[in-house]
Amino acid sequence: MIIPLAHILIFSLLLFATGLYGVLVRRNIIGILISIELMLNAANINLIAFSKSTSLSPETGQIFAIFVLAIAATTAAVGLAIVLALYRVRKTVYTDEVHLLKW
Amino acid sequence: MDMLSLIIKFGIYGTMALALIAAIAVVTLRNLFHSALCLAAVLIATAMIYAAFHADFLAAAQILLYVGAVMTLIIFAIMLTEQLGSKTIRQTNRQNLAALAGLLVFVVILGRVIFKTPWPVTEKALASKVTVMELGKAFMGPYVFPFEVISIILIAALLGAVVIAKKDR
Amino acid sequence: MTNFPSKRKSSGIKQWDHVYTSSVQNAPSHHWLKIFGAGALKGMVVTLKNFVTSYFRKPDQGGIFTVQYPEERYPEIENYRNLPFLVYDGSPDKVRCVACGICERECPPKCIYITMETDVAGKPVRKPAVFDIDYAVCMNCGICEEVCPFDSIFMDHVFEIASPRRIDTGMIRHQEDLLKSSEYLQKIRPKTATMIDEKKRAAEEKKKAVVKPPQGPTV
Amino acid sequence: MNMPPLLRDIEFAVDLSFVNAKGWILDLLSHIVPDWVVVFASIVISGVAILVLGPVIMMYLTLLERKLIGRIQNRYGPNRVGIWGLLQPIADGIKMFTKEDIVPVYADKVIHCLAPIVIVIPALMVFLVVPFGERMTAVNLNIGLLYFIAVSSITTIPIFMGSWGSRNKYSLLGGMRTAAQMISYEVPMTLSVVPVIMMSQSLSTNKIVLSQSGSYDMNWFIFTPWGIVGFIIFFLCAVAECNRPPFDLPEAESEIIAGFHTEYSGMKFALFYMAEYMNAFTLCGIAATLFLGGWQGPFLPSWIWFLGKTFVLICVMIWFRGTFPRFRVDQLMGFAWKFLLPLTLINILVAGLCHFISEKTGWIYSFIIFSISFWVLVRLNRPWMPEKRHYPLAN
Repeated sequence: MIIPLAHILIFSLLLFATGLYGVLVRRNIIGILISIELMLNAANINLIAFSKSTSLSPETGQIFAIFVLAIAATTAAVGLAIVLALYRVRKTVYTDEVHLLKW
Repeated sequence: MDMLSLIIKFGIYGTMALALIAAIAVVTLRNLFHSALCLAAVLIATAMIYAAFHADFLAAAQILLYVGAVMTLIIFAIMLTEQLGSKTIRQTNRQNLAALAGLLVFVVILGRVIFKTPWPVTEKALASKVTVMELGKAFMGPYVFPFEVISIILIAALLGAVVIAKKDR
Repeated sequence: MTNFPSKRKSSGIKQWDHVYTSSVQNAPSHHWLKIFGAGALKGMVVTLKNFVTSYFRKPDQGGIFTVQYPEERYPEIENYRNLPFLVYDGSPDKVRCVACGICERECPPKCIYITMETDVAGKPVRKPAVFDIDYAVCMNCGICEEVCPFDSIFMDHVFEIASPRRIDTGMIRHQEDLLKSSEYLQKIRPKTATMIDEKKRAAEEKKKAVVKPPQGPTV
Repeated sequence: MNMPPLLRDIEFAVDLSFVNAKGWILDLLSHIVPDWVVVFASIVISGVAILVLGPVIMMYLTLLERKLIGRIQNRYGPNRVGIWGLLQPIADGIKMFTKEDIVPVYADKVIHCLAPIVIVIPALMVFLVVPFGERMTAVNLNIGLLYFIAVSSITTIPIFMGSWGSRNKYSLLGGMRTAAQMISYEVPMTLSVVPVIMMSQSLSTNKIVLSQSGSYDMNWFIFTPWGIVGFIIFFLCAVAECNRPPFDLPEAESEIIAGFHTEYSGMKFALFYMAEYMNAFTLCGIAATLFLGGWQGPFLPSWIWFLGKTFVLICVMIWFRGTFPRFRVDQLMGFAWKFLLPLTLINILVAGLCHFISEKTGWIYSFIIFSISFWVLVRLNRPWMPEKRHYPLAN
């Protein structure tokens, strides 16, 4: 590894925190989904960094990262489909305007 | 070749800085389309970091899946839902200061943990280089069950997305 | 591989039903060509044939029929009419036009401007002093030619009149630019010119036959 | 191949002339400057070669296209500027440079101006893995093919930027169409590549080319049952990927003016145009690499073989443009998802089958499988497929 492990972990921590801030603060559902993608990316970077520097079998981290990638794709697909359905019914994409359990 | 590794090192740090700036832009920009584009920048920067860690396949898959497909989906959704002239709508809720404070504490604590922990870095792992073929064999060998489960999840998500997004007759 | 009977056979207007059925019955026998995509291949063969023949064939046999304009031109067609000009007989001072102003009145976009010549005494002479046509305004209708009782204004074959200016020597043509000889008319529109000449000769003969000639040339 | 040694030496020298030239320069440099500069010089030389090659290819592809289309439509193409119109691209370039650069008032200006720059980057980046000849790949990545597919998939984002940034309804419609089309056609394109990866057991473009050598260097993948079907599918998807007719819905002039580049003029439009033509070139080059043996071929130098094959494929693309009318949207989507995608999956199956049985039986089996699947797919796809029309009064 060219740069120390801790630096990468700090980087991914900051990335994760940024994503979390977005999830907590954004009103737009699509914005929240985007922030979730950021968090998933941070997790992926961690996986890669660990698999590259610790003694587990080297491909494990990458395989898990690929699983995360696939899950992220499904999240995006289903989440955005829900957003579109919501928009069609309620004409809004803002979380605090969707306060009914049923419509 | 010492100079070369130095340049690569600075390249990685620069990429990280770029990714962080873009990530901050993603969560703070008012225009959602701009923040989606910044997300694309973050994703590409992340792919470059993967490539620097010799995870070539993952880097390419990241670009193909995220930048090629997921980003397109997100932008599509933004185009379908965003009103073009929505400048006055408040984009953040009222908990942003509280969230910022909480996250600061979170980052400080985790940062201390990261620096305090003695990570078991081994030379063997550092020297390892995973080829695509090894990855494929791992998928078809020990990880075949999760692989199949993932494929089922993908199909379920595909069908689910179609069913949810379809117009009611 | 497969043959797709058209679904349109039963649909469509009733009176064409027999035609549809007969066209299906008379379909060519090479059914193996009717696989999906054969039509696309056929189309590609057509364009390929076009491409190849464009190098070898003459224009009338499917070759390139582009006329490379400044170097090559189509032969001029006699009935082509574009912009008006004035005709004189013999020398430029013998203008046929008598400045009657009919064309000026009839011109739809009003692009003609005529004033009559006066002699020293101030008496009007049957001759235009000013005869201007604004080619930029002219809409090439040819009404001036039709209404002219003196056969003096005709539509020209010239079309290369592009100019960077509108006034002066640009698009406004004065009498001296507009005047062209009757030989020129004979050259570009022989049928019309001949017809007019014959008419004139007939009028001359009539004039000779009558003892007292009328004042102006008759139509 | 058995050739006289002298002839082989000459062929070898011509073959590697560009590689040797670069080697000499680097050799010369290595005496003067430290090692890392040499590495950078190597990158710079390859990069400059690509940066020069890309625009030149684009310029002369436009000329070629106009010429061929002209001949197909019984016209001469451009023939005024220079002999055979060879200077026409330069005249076009001067025109593009001197044109007024228009930015719409309500446009998202940063994105509007950034889009044409961003779109050129992936178009140039994919040149890195195209094997122009023996040892003439700029970067010999071991995931070259995946890199190619990944980088060329970025192209949707600048198109979105252009379409959104212009604030124009036609641009937006064009952008949406582009996204739908490119995502849809990426799937069968990627899957049609899978048999090639299976057979050559590598993702590296160089290794894929090398695995097609043998028997006069003509052991190309297109001469196998799965190869020919895969090639046709890949090529159709490539045509759709670079938005060329008959799949040019994103920029359908008669429907949505010019699609995502409606609001662009001058140099920005030229950049869009450049990216499109460079994409067409690289896609044809990759198609030649994967299925037509890349730079493999008897007698001639390797780069001539590569460029020749690519040229032929580009001519076929232009030929398509001269022949076919535009698809409808539903036909386009149906063609990708309901016809090409199942066919690619069947193609992967056939490739596996052919790997384990002899060549002759492989041909027979695959012919049977493809006939049945083709028949079934055509039957299932009846609703959107163009039907043969009968014109009763034609005869």
